Parts: sequence; C-alpha cells; structure tokens
Amino acid sequence: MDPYILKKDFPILDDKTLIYLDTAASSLKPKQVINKLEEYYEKYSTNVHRGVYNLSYVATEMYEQSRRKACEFINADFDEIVFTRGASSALNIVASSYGLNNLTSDDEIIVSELEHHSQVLPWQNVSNITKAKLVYVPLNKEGRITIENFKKVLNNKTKVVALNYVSNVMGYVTPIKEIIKLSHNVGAIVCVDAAQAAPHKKIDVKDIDCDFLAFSGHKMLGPTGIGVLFGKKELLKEMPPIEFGGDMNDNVNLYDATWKDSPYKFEAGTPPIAGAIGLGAAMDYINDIGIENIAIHEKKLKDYTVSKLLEIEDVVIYNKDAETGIISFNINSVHPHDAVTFFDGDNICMRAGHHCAQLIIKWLKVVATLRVSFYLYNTIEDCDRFIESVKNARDFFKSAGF
Amino acid sequence: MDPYILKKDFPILDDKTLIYLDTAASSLKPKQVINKLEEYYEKYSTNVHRGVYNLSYVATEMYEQSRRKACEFINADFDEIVFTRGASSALNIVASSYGLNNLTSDDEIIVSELEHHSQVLPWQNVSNITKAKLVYVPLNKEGRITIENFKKVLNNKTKVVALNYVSNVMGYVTPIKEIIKLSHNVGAIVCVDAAQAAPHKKIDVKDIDCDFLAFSGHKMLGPTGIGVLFGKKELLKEMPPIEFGGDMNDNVNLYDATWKDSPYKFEAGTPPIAGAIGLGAAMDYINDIGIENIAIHEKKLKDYTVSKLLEIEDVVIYNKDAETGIISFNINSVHPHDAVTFFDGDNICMRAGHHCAQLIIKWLKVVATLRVSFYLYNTIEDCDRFIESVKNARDFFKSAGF
Amino acid sequence: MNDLELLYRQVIMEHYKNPRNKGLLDDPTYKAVRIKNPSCGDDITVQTKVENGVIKDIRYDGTGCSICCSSASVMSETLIGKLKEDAMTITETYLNMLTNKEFDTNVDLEEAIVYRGVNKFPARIKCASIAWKAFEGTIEESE
Amino acid sequence: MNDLELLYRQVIMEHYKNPRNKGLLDDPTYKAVRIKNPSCGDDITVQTKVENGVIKDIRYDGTGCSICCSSASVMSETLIGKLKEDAMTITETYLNMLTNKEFDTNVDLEEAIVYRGVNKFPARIKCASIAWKAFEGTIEESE
Ligand SMILES: Cc1ncc(COP(=O)(O)O)c(C=O)c1O
Ligand SMILES: Cc1ncc(COP(=O)(O)O)c(C=O)c1O
Repeated sequence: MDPYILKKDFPILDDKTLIYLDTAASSLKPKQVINKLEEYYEKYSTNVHRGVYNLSYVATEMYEQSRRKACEFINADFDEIVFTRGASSALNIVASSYGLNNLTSDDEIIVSELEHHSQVLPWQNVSNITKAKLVYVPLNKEGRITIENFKKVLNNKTKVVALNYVSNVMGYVTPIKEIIKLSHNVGAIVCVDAAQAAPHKKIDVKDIDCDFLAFSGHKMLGPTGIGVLFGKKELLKEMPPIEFGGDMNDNVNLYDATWKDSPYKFEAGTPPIAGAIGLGAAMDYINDIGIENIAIHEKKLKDYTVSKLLEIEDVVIYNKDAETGIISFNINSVHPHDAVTFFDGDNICMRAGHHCAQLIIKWLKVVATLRVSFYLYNTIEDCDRFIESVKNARDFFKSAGF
Repeated sequence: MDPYILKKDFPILDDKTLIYLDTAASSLKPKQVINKLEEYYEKYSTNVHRGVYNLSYVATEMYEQSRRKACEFINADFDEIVFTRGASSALNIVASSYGLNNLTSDDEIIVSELEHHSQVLPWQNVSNITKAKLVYVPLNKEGRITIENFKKVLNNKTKVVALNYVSNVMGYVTPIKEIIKLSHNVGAIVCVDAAQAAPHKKIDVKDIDCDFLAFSGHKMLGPTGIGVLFGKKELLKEMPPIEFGGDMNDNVNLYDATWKDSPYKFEAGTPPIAGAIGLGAAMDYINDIGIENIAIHEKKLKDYTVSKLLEIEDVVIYNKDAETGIISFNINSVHPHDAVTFFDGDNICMRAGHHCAQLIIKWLKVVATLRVSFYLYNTIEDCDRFIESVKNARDFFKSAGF
Repeated sequence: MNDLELLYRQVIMEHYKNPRNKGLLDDPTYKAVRIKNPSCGDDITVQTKVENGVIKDIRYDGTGCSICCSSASVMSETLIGKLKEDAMTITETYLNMLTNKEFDTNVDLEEAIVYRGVNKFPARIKCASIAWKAFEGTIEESE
Repeated sequence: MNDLELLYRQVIMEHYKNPRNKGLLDDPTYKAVRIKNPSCGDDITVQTKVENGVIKDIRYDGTGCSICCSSASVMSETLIGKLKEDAMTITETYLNMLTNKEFDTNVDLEEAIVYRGVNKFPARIKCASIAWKAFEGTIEESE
C-alpha cells in the first residue's frame, strides 16, 4: 500500500499542510465512502424492509449487503450482526440485555482499568443493579492485561469478561483469544470491545470464539452514527430486546407482542440506513488495501516516531512498546492542553485529555496525556513534521517559563 | 412556495417519471442537506467535544449549532434537546428512563390504537415490568382520538399519557394541547410522538406544554440515523441515563461515576455527528419555505386527490377527512401488495402494509392498507398521474379476475 | 403481454381464487414450518407428510397477496406425490429461477413455471418464495 | 510576537506559576460555584464573599491548563475590592472580548486584557472563560 496515493482519496487532505493524527478518535473519510452516502441520498433514499416498491427494495438490498460485508469482515454469520448507533450502543446492548438478565449477586464481572468508558460504565451499571461483583484485572507495570494477571481474577464465579481488544490510550493488543478460552473453561462469556481493533487488525470471531464484539464505523473510514454488534446466535436468540417499536416486532396486540428474530429484534425503528451502506463502502476500501498492510504501515510509523521522540529531552512516552499505531505521551511540566494548541498552530490534529478512559489516566498518575494515532493516510513526512513540532513546542514552552 | 422549483433541489427527482408518495415512511433529501453532509465529511470530519484543536472545535460548533436550530424549530431550550438515533430511540428513552423509574402497579398509562409501534411497544414493556395498567383511549368511529373519549380514560391514576401528534396511517391531528392540559390537571406527564408532525406542522413545545416530544430527521428532509428527544429540563434532570460510556460521564472511578448534565447525559459515545449537522440543514430548508406553507400545500393535494378517488368505484378511503397529507385506502378485493406492484410499474412509490401500526389496521378490520403521503415536492400533476394509475390498476386487477 | 400481465397470469389467479390443499391438519405425522415476510406481512405455514421417501401430502394456510397465496397452492399441487429428492430438486430449480440465477431447464417445474415473470419484480420475489422455502424447511426438519 | 507568544504572555505565565488567592475556605459567608470544561477536563471552583455591595474576597481552586488556571488567578486579583456592579461589568466585557463580540473599550480590564489573544484560538476560549463564568455564578447565587 502506498499512503501517498491513498492520501488523494481523502478530500480533507487536499489541505496539504494538514497532519491528522487523531484517527483513534475518528478517522478521516475517503471519497469512496462519501460518494456512497451521496448515492443513497440521491438515488434511492427510501426506507428499508417496508416498501414493496422497487426503490425501497434497492435500499433494503444495499442495507443488507452491508450486513453481509460486516459478516465477511469479521467472519460472522448473517443473523449475528446487529447494526447499532456505534460501539458504545453495541456494548450497552450486551450489558443491558445479556448482563441485566443473566447476572446475580453471586456472579463476577471482569473488566480492566484499560477500558474505554463505554466498556466499563455499562458493567458498573449492571453491577449496581444485579449486585454482581465488578473485578479489575491488575495491569502489569507497562499497563497491560496479561494472561498471568487475568488468571488471578478468573474463577468459577466469573460470568462475564468485558475487555478491549486494542486499548485506545496505550495501543496494546490484549491476548484476547487465550482469555476467551480460559473464560469459556469456567463458563463465562466474553464481550470484546473492538472499537480500536476493527480499523487496524484482522478480526475473526470464529477463530477467537468471542461471544460478543463491538465496533464503530466512524473510526474505520465509515460514517458517524453506525456501529456493529456481533453476538453469537444462541446468545442473541435468548436475549430480550432493549428498544421497542418500528420494525423489530412480529405480531402486535393490545397488551402483548412478539419479536422478529435476530438481528432485527435489536433494530427498532428506522435504522441508520445511509450509515450502514457507507460502512459497507468503508469495509470494501479497507479490504482492497488489505488490513494487514495497514497494520504494518501504522506500526512502522509508530516505531519510527517513538524512536525519534525518545531522543527529545522532556518527552515522556507511556506506551513505547505498543503493537499498534498509538503513542501516548507528555512534555514534562507542560499541560497537554497547552501543548496541543501549539501543535494545532502547526496544523497537526491530535488529542489531549483522558480519551474517555479516565481509569488508565489515573493509573498512569497523570492529569491527561497527549495522543497520536496513525492510519493508512499518514506518511513518514507526517511523522517528521510532528517530531519537529514536538521539539519546537518543548522549546517554546520552556522559554515561556513552563 | 412553488413545488415545481423545489423539485429541482431533489437529485432523485431528476428522474422526471418518478412520483414519490411515501414521505411518511421517509422523505427525499434536497441537495442542501446532502451537501451539508459532504461538507462535514470533506472539511472537518473529526469527533466532537473531545479535541481541543481547531477542526474538532469547528465540528463541535456545527453539531451544537444544530441543537440550537432544533431548539428554535420547536421552541425549546438548549439543554432540553437530546440527539438520538431516531424517533423510536427517543420514545424508548422516555419509557425506559422515565417510565421504568416512576411507575408502579397503582398507575395507569394511556395510549391509543392509533399509535405507531414505537409509541405503544415501549409502554407495553413498561406496563409488563412495573405492572402499571395500559389503557387505550377508545377511538371514535372515524378512528380519531377525541377529547370526549380521552376524558373517559383519564383519571387520578393516570401517570403517563403517550400519544401521537399526527397519525402515520390516518393523518389525523390529535387535539394534543387540550389533552396535555387535562393530563396535567390530574398530575400526569405527556409524551408526544411527533414523528409525523415535525415535518408538516409548526410545533411549539412551550405552547402545548408537553413534557416529552420525539421526532426523526429522515422524515423531514434530513439524514437517516438522527432524531430528537425534547424533554422538560426538570424531568431530564431527574432521569437516569439509559446508555453509559463515551462522553456522557463526568468523573469515573473504579466502582462509581457521575454524569454530565442534560442533554449530554443521554448522548453516550460518539453521536451521529453528520446526521445532526444534516438535520440542521434540513430545518433551515423547511424554515426558508415556511412550514405552514408546506402544510397548506399538502392539504390541498390531499383534498384534491381524495375528491378524485371518491369518484372511482371499488376504492375505499379510510381517512377522507384527515387534516394532513396522508391518504389510507384500498381497492376492493385487491390485496394492497398486489396493487402496489402495479403503481410501482408506473414509477409511483407508495406504501402497502401495516405501516408499523398494526393496532389501527386491526381496528380498521383490514389486512393492510395502501398509503399515499404528500410533501413539498409533490405537485397536482403527481396527483393526476396517481389517480390515473389507480383507475388503471382497478381495471387491470378486475380484468385479471380479482 | 406486458410484465405485469405475465406476472398475474390466468393460472396464478386460478389458484388464488380456488386454492388447493389449503387448511392445516392436526396430525403429528406432518412436519410444519411457518415463514413470514416481515416487509409486507405475508405469513404462510406449510405442513408436509413424507412416507417411504415420497411426499404423501402437503397442506398450508396463511395470509398474503395473490402471488404468495397462489404460489403455496401451486407448490402443493406440484410436489405432492413426488419422490422427496425430486421435490427438493424442483424447489431448488424454482427458487433459482425466481432469483435470476442459473437453473436447470431440464427440470420440469410444471405449473410453477408461470412464476418465471416474478424475476422482473424483485420486490415480489419473496412473496413467491416463502411457501416453497417453508416446504424446504419441513423436509429439513424431518431429516 | 506571533499569536502563540501573544497567548502565553509573561503575565499569564507569572500567574500560572504563582497563583494568587488559590485554595478554598470552609466559610459559609462565601458563595461557591464549580464549572468544568467537559472537552478537556478543566475543573474550577470559585468562592466569592460580597459585603455591602463590594467584592470582599474571591478564592478558587481546581485543575486545568495554564490558560485556565492563570485566568482564575487574574480574575481574583482584578475583581477583589470592586463594587459588585463594576465587577460584573468587567466580567461581561472580558467575556465579550474573548468571544470576539463587540466590547466596551472604556471598561478597564486591567491585567485581564492580556487574554485578548485567546480569541485567535477558539478551542481555548472556554479555558479562559470558566473561572469568570464561575464568578458570575457566585454573584447570581447570592442574589
Ligand atoms: C476502545 C474504545 N471503545 C469504545 C469506543 C466508543 O466508540 P463510539 O464513541 O464510536 O461509540 C471508543 C471510541 O472512542 C474506543 O476507543
Ligand atoms: C408516527 C410515527 N412514530 C414513530 C415513528 C418511528 O420513527 P423512526 O422509524 O424514524 O424511529 C414513525 C415512523 O415510521 C412514525 O410514523
């Protein structure tokens, strides 16, 4: 893959001075995805599943074709893919439908301080309501979830394991396949937050054998407002819907109703049709490049940048050995929000804050971090300009008296 | 307003033979809205509320500006507008957060057989769980909710009234302001399903004094995957969030967390950013024309069409006196799905089915209806071609032996 | 004949108005499968009785448009008395024909051939399929 | 001086490193208001004591970037000792200046004028506002 050629697909990068290093928050969009959205709105912008006229049939076909693409993308079956508003919504469905209906005060839920709020807060809620105990995997000194530490908290009471596949702050890859195997041995189900994995890493739900898995479109070249929940058929089948109405029901009587089968049971109301269709186009784009190639490219950029940052005095890196394209760091005694304004002045977009993951920020004992995240449209020149900017920022703030 | 000029704004209507009469399911989109989506994806496709760099600031401003537009559109205050995935999601928040937490087996919930599934099923669920009694307003012989009948079911036990503002099958306007006043007199709150009202009718939440109100973007020229929940400040303030994670929290600890204030408390995760921004553009478009002008235009087309349909033998109209642009009808002894294929052959898009409102279909004692719904891009010529097509359909099916 | 006339051919109308084998039996030797078409409310239940590898009987009931109801009637008439394998081959061929896939023209679809016209109306393919798919389901159940 | 240097002027740094009036008091005669900036985690609490229409004292505490913390210190120094009405006028003028609105240049903002440069950095306007908004809040509370 050639990032110099790929860059041309991203209209926002027509601004040649722009260096976008905030993909972990949301990725840029290629024209192939934008055009697909336009196609829906300009050619067949009708509702799905409802009309028996041709345009509506076309919209329905396109919508369901995206579901098939999502199936292939993570090796799932058709009725295992629920379209949601995003990863957060997807994880909430698991907690509210599976969690609230299957856990009791005898049970334990394993999470970690490395989780995004969307994977920890839904389970806090389940724990509050069901009195199931919330248990944290101790992180190793690098801040990783290790098998060794996971074994310390896994036991026969564990009913749910809710962990990330790739951390959005540390960029570490969780040894999820082995964790799933161990969890199944004690009869626990595993819900995987793949929001940072899906854009960057080949996922095979059959191979890792996860029970649930969630990700978002907007972080992988797709539109906002669309996400995917994978759930094993047998599990989805037994789970009650969380939202009611629209298209998710079968027969409706005055005082009772029956539901459609999965996935429709979980898709109440008019779905994000354009979003789903756009996500299909995003998956096509990624498949054309090959997700493994993307991963290699990101890792290369990240390793290069880390090696250069390490040479700069006053820079602290929190995750230098991460396997993916994320770097969390700070400049000594400069508040990250001050630093990020400097980078913004150089037209470099990057995050400063707690990245919706306050627990790991607290674990790191910092107020916030700067975060850089690479994707397929970044180049070595982007890294060089960023590194130069870090040096200048450091000099500027030091001379200003920080 | 001149529908012949407006038509030109809708790229899908470049196909001059297309007659779109299914707006009640989903409206077509003008280029102004499509362009706005493109603008977001091509110029500042970043996440909101999170970045402190300029592009993200722009995205956040645009997103929040849409919220202000929604405020003006229905005369609400800023913190009373929650962006949701759609009307269905919005109504579910009310039922799950307000309903499940405030009702008991001593209470009653008033709904009607004229409701869309998205307004009746969430309250069936609340009734199942809380044992609050679900009570149906008897419809008058036209199929309307009348004040007289409403008074028969309203009493001191009524805690929630959940009704539509405009019916998606019958097109009737509910006397909602008076219903709200009566309901407040007995201490009940009122949740209004305005999915079919917002695109066609000036809404003033302060004037009607509703407690909650919901509508969808895609039915009013906006994108799919975006909707609005209005809730009175004091109510939203006391309500627990339904989804957890992402951006809705304040401080997060290992075993507890606090929430942001409304509306953010109800917007977990990355919101449908492009959808919200597109909805803002849709509201601008409607405001430019003037929603009252749209209503007059639709009513004119509907009255004209009804008068012509009434002259055709074998046509049964179920709602001839509706105040809005919706006609529900059938051709005697022709199944609506057969009929709709005929219309499709004439490139006329319309709905056949139960319109996600099985209760009113059962009330009408039919298997399904045909439905025509008009909007600003329809013209008298559309009506004439439709009427011609009805005649031909009738002749065709009769000669085929129906 | 235009496409629409082709779709609503005499034979379809005939079966729509005079359905054969309609009405379910309360007999445990039949396998039953119900299929609905969520997009339009068609709802068909098919019962099949297989004996010694032969389709002894097919019954069905339900509601739907003319395409849906008539195709259930035609399906029952076409398949009753056939060897199970032959019935399955006919069903597969029929479904391929509907969806514009390649299909073996040597297989005799008998009256069911009149549904050929449905492939011009993609939104109606499901209507013409569900009775046959339900039949397939009953055979799979019995295996 | 470029925009960034303008933003991080000497006086801002001085207040950032040597904050005045920092630390809250446990005294019920003070009105307190806390404001957070959800987008970046700035979190400031301001306490104000008003006596006979005069701002007798302002205290604050919290965390945040240099713009946020220093502006709280500058705000306290600028407003302590002013008549309540004058303090409110200064606050309003300051906030208008930040957001590029028209503002009365006759109002003496004293040291707070150095935050003029913030309007070049829209993403940071909130940082420079929240201490002042919290002050406004304490006055509204006391009314
Ligand atoms: C690891 C992780 N999980 C979950 C989410 C939530 O995704 P969304 O905001 O799209 O719902 C994110 C995105 O911020 C994330 O990085
Ligand atoms: C009256 C009414 N309420 C609610 C809805 C649900 O809206 P959505 O499908 O956009 O969630 C609809 C749309 O079909 C409707 O017509």
